[in-house]
Amino acid sequence: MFRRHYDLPLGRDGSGRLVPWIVALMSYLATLAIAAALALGILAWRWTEGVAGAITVLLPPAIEDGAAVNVKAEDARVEQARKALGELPGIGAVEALDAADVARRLEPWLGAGAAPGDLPLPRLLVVRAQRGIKPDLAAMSRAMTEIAPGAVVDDHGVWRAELARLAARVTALAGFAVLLIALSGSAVVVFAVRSGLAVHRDTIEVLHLIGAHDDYITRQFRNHTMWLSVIGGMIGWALLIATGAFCYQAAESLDPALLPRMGLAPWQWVALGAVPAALSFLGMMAIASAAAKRTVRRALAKLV
Amino acid sequence: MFRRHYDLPLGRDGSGRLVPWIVALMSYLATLAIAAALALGILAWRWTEGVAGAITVLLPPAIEDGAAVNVKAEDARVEQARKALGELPGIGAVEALDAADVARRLEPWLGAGAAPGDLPLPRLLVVRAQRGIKPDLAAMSRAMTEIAPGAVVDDHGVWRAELARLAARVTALAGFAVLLIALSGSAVVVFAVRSGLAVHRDTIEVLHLIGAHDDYITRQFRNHTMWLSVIGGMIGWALLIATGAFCYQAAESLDPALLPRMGLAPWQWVALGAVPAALSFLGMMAIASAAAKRTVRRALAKLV
Amino acid sequence: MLDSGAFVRFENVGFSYGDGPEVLHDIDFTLEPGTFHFLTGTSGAGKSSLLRLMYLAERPSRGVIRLFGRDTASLSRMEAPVLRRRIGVVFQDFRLLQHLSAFDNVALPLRVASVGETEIRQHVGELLTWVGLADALDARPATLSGGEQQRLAIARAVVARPDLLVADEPTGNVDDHNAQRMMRLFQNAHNYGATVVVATHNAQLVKRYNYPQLHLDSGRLNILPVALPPVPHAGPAQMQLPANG
Amino acid sequence: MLDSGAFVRFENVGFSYGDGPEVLHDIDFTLEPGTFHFLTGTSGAGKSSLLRLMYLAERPSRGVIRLFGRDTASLSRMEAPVLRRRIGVVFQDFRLLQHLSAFDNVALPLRVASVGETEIRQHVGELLTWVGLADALDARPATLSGGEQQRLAIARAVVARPDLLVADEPTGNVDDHNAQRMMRLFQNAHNYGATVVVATHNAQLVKRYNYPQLHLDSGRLNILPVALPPVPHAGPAQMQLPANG
Ligand SMILES: Nc1ncnc2c1ncn2[C@@H]1O[C@H](COP(=O)(O)OP(=O)(O)OP(=O)(O)O)[C@@H](O)[C@H]1O
Ligand SMILES: Nc1ncnc2c1ncn2[C@@H]1O[C@H](COP(=O)(O)OP(=O)(O)OP(=O)(O)O)[C@@H](O)[C@H]1O
Ligand SMILES: [Mg+2]
Ligand SMILES: [Mg+2]
Repeated sequence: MFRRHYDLPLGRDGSGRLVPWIVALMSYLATLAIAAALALGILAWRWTEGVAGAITVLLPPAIEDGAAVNVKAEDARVEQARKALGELPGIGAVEALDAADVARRLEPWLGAGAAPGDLPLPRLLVVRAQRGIKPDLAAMSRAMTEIAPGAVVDDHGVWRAELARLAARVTALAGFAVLLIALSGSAVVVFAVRSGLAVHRDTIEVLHLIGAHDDYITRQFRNHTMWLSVIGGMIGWALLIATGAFCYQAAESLDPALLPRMGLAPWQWVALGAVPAALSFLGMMAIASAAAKRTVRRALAKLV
Repeated sequence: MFRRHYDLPLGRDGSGRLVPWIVALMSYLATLAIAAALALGILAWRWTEGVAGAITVLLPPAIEDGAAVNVKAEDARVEQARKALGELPGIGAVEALDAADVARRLEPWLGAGAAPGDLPLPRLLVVRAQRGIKPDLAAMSRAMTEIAPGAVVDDHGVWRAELARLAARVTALAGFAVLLIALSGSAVVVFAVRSGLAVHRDTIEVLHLIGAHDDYITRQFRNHTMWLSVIGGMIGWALLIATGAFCYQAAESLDPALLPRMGLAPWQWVALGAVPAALSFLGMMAIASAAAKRTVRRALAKLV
Repeated sequence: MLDSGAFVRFENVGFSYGDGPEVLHDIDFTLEPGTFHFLTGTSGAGKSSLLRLMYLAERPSRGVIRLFGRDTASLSRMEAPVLRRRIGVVFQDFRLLQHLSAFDNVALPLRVASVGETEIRQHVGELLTWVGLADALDARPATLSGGEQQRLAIARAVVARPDLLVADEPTGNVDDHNAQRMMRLFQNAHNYGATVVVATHNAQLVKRYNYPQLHLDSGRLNILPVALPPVPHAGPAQMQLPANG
Repeated sequence: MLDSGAFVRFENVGFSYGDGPEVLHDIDFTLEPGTFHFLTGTSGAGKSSLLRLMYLAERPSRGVIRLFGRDTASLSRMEAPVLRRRIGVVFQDFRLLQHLSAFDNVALPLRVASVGETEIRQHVGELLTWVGLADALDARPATLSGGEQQRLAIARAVVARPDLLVADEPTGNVDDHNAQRMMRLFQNAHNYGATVVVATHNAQLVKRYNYPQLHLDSGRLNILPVALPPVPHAGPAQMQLPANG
């Protein structure tokens, strides 16, 4: 498909030097944008999933006369609740937070000094539903009230809806950015190819007058442009691998407690980069070759 | 400075058509990156500021026999604490959260059903230090313990440090992205200008042989390239204004409860866009004109 | 058809570039196959324009041009290249491809016509030797002297043995000796049957070779028959004066 | 200095393009101010190369070239353009700027030398009328015929009244009548004092005008003095044969 012998001065002119770099940059940016959109989507999905799957059960503190907390009684109630929950259908893991856990969770609100025992705090159980099953909240609520009057069962319905909305918005925004970058990237590639080929109008005319078919001329330009795009793609890949390694490192070094984790294995990270990269390289190549074809056809159409 | 009359075929060739678009796209992307970095920086700063400036005072619940909460006694203690705090030096506003407020703040952890009165919750006072003054935590702690034994005064030191680290990391990452885009953008502009000008080597040689000084030739190319960059800048501005309007709308429509607010007035938003825009346009113009100058000088250096 | 045998037939052709003034008026002539003509006229008379019409680089504004018995107005985009391959052209400004070697420039018409590489190598080599460029096979046109470039352009025009050979001022940059060599190339083409048209300012040349002339005078064509008995090896071109010429 | 009055002095000059073979060998001659020479030689002999050295487009590989009494090897980047403005050049391939009108092309040397626009307008207009392009002031070179382009190139070379006028095959694309007109332009420049060198293949022209010839034979220079008494209005060029010529 690639003629060994070009009649056209491709590869020795400005366009030859410019196109690979533009393709590299554009496919790089497009890949980053697609990857970012994907990552955000995954993140948002995991986030809502994480919250949605978890049901919180709150047992009020067991307070004896005065203000002292009966820790033993509380521990017993928590154990009882855990067993009861485990027997209900559709329930997966049940995690009981001890008083210290609860205090830590409330720390941002109550201050670091709030040690367990100082304050009467409720005890929490985090219940994970089995995958795909919607557990019976009413039954859970009934079982809990039996064990501890005033117990509260909450599936974070409000939060879940809010987060779903947020996730949708963020993904739409990222998608818009991808579209924008893809569009402007295509425009730049088209311009680069066209202005590069404009230099060859004389050559095109000579070939035309010598009796070359339109296809003969168009093919050479298109093949050459494809070739330049492939080179550009390679440069883009090199850039991407460097960026990916950097981002992975940076993400790893961030405090895991503060950001929701992606929880992706390294090979999943690679896929997250490879799929958009392949997409954008193919896209840029298609665009470049279409631009080359169109430019030459237009130049030819002006000739008799 | 801009000669009315160019001896060079600028503006009629490929480079003339390409450079403005590349400058537009590159300065657009650079602006977005700088603006994003700035916005993240502001956000992180406001966030840490918001937490850092605030001191939380936590009064333990006033519990009468049994488990009933004496709301009146609590209210009185809160009022007393508020007064005592107001008299301490360096203290700005003191905000007392009523029981309902506290419950709402704890909602994500305790579940939506936890209405005030059901549970013995501590009462919170949020104290803002006067700007630039570090209040005496020990004095506050002493004053509070007098009013309510078991009161806790917390300035969120742990959180503050964590957030400062996070903010620094995120800003560094954004800065790196800015650098990356600026670098690749410059590279593309340099390539575009150079490959555009390569077409004019013959013209440069004729001018040279006719006796034009190097400056005479260089100036024309540089001025013309600057002009192309200005056009590119305008296109970039148009894109930016459209994007800014979209982002502002999108940000406004997001639920304010979920995301930390930037809290910027519209004119501040404009400044947030205008400063990076001006920076990146000036940068791209400088790069383009330097590229033009360098290219022509190199072409000239090859001539005797 | 009246002129089925005619190789080149212009019927009442007028031509103008774009919206500009008409540079050729009422051109009406026929060239029979195997004839040899000079095309003369002062600078700006329209010689190159007439040749451009002949080698299908332009379309007439009015009138009909027939080549090899075909009306050129009715050619499809697939047919025109096939016709063009039967025409060899020496452009006034050479139009060599600067990025190709001398060899590849001359080989171009053969490559376009899908001739095999072995044949190309032999044929092109021979021809370049004949035009005195045997040492410059690999040279880029920019590294050749003006006359060498002109000879290269001529070699490219004749290499595919065209049926119609059109040369625009082919000896402007070569000395008398080389001009005669080049003329011998054209006569050679003529001998194997090509129809040849050579536009030239060189009165010397016209006088020496004494072929019939197509003479342009500010866009109008007069046909001047041969003045003296023709030189032996190139019989007089057969003229067919149009009825309304 | 021996040759302080000499306008153009080549001392044992050798020249090769890049790493290529030497195309000019041991060139040694002097042109006195106000002389008129033809430069002859077969195609590829090195005429254009010699002229390129003369108008400072190339540097000699060895030897010394003096122009207007200055050693060209010692010119700074600021001085060279000033010297170049005293040289008018007609390039063999014209080298017109395709994006400029005929008028602007001719005005270029004046603009480069910062001549006022009113003076430019008058001067350029007159000159274009003389070369027969009065109607083509606004035409782009691409829309001119070959001969018209050549005349435009000549106009650009003479417009700034150069002290040294160098023309490379300036009549290859024009007919005899126009060639004589162009020669009159060169003679005109000669009359107001310019030193003129015209490279040509046109034996006719050389014979008719009978100026002394610099003759190149495969890169070696012979100086042929005038054969017949010179034409009245152009006194014989003063030749100074170098001792080791
Ligand atoms: N591309 C063009 N666009 C507009 N006008 C043109 C174009 N080419 C030529 N002309 C004009 O058409 C006229 C005829 O030009 P043409 O090139 O046919 O002359 P010619 O006989 O070949 O002259 P020469 O001997 O100088 O080459 C001229 O006046 C010229 O200015
Ligand atoms: N730029 C170049 N690079 C390398 N070699 C060159 C270059 N220009 C010319 N030559 C070679 O130098 C030799 C002399 O060329 P030059 O152009 O001086 O000849 P010329 O006498 O002007 O011929 P013509 O009459 O055909 O124009 C030729 O053999 C040519 O191939
Ligand atoms: Mg012509
Ligand atoms: Mg020459």
